[in-house]
Amino acid sequence: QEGAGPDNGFNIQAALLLGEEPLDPKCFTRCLEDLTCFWESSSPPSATEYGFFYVVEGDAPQRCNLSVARTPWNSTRFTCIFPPQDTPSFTPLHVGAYTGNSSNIVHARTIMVNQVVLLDPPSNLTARATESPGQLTVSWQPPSLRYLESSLRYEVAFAPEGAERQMVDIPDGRTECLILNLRGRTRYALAVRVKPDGVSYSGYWSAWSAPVTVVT
Amino acid sequence: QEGAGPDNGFNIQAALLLGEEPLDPKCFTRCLEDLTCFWESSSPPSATEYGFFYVVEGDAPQRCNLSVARTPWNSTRFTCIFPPQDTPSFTPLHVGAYTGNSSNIVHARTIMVNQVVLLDPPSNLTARATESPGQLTVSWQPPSLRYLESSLRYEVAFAPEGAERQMVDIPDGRTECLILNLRGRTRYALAVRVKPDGVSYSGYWSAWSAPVTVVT
Amino acid sequence: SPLHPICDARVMEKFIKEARDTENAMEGCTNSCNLSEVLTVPDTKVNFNEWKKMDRQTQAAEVWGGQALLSAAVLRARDLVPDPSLSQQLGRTYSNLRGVTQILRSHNAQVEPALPPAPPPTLGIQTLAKLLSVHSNFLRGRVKLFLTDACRPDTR
Repeated sequence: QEGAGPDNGFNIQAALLLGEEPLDPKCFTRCLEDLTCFWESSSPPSATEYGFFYVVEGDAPQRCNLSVARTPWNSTRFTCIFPPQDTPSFTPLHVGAYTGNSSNIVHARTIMVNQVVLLDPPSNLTARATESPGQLTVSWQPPSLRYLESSLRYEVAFAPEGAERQMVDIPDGRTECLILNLRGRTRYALAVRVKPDGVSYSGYWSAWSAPVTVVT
Repeated sequence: QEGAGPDNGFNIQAALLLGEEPLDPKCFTRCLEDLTCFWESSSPPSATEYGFFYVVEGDAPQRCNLSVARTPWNSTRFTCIFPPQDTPSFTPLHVGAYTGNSSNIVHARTIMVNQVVLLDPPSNLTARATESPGQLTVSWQPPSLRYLESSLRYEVAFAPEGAERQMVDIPDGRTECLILNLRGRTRYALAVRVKPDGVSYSGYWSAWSAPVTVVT
Repeated sequence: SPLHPICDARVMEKFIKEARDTENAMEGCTNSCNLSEVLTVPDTKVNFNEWKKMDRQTQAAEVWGGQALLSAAVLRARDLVPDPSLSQQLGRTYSNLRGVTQILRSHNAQVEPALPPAPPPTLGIQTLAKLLSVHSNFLRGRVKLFLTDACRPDTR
């Protein structure tokens, strides 16, 4: 089995998680109907010796076929893609990796699918100067997470060319904002990213959107 | 048995439904604990010849005593007021009118009580000019229905004296809004109405609230 | 580990909207949507006059029992249905129902009442269209009502 999406997309997501999530295996869902767990090892034992199990609380333990791949940063990645019917939200899910015949547990965690959400970045980012000087109206499209748009929060990063970037927090699922007090007649670069708001759904910041530049 | 509430109140509700609901009999609930069905006829057969039946899915058919009244627009209205123990929500309810001994079915429908909600209009509508010119903050009380609280949407209508009215949609159960870009120093008339949002409960727009006027 | 009580209305709204979408998708489906056996599902009828008078324990027992019955029926339907895309759809529905069960559990709906209540009414169904309609109405009705009451700050 291949990794979720084209290999490069998965590498980006893996890189994000490797940065943000200290525990192994790292797990994430992109739209709450899928689940992927993986871990990376610089000097792994023979690939065939790793196994992966999971227990949806209330069910019998299950095994998962691992796929093995080499990463761009020269480590080995072991990935389990869960069958869609075993990704219930709000339900404790125990996952673990072992070597030998499940005798030596190498990694173990308990997660909840609704708490490991890693979304696609927002799209169609647009920024326009307004009539007032030093202001920009910024707007974007949310990632397609049906019926949960109001449970998202965004972060917009903006910086004049070559200068230190600033961030602004956009809560409540709003997909537009007005930035004030910017330098006039300056070229700014902007990008936006998204994350669940942490109330019932939580997870990791998405990758940054494709940046846009605009002159105030 | 008389029509629900004072006769004039029922006439208003009937008029609303006659406008919005093409099918007969027309049915509505005001607070989910009641159910009224009626239809109007300009040239009815002898009133005693109409009968009304209903079937809650899974139960035996029941008859309903019809009350007959003359409407202000010179037609005859036949009304069935359901007994409180027979107002089930979230299940198909088959209703029908017949002449003779149930041999000739004149009207028939299948409804769900939670989908024919006709609320009282919102109350305590207030509108104030703000510091910025051409703006009004508008707020109102929601109808007090425990289980419908988060399932309502509103529509505010506003018009300068004697001019064409405009509408603004207020989704998500919010009970206030800010209207911008109005003419300055003009007298506006406003009114608001309410309807379930269509997800778990649906139905018809309520009557308009009592209007208020304010100068921007 | 017990979940803290879940009262975020947006969670149930998402499950209810997805249930409605699945119900609408099944509406026109005939042959491939007939089940080879009769499944027992909860009766979704709610009389608001009666519900208001019910004590919390009886409401919990009705909701919990109905939820268990419905989950079992959806799981069985998933295994009975030959069409893989329908089967997958039912798998997602089952997954959502597991989430709802956890939400009910977070409000202790699973606690046994002191006196066992009368078993809640059920009906037998044999089409997917009816199954998904029952699913939709059960979530909008009994489940959402129970949670609305459980999440109010004032005690009943």
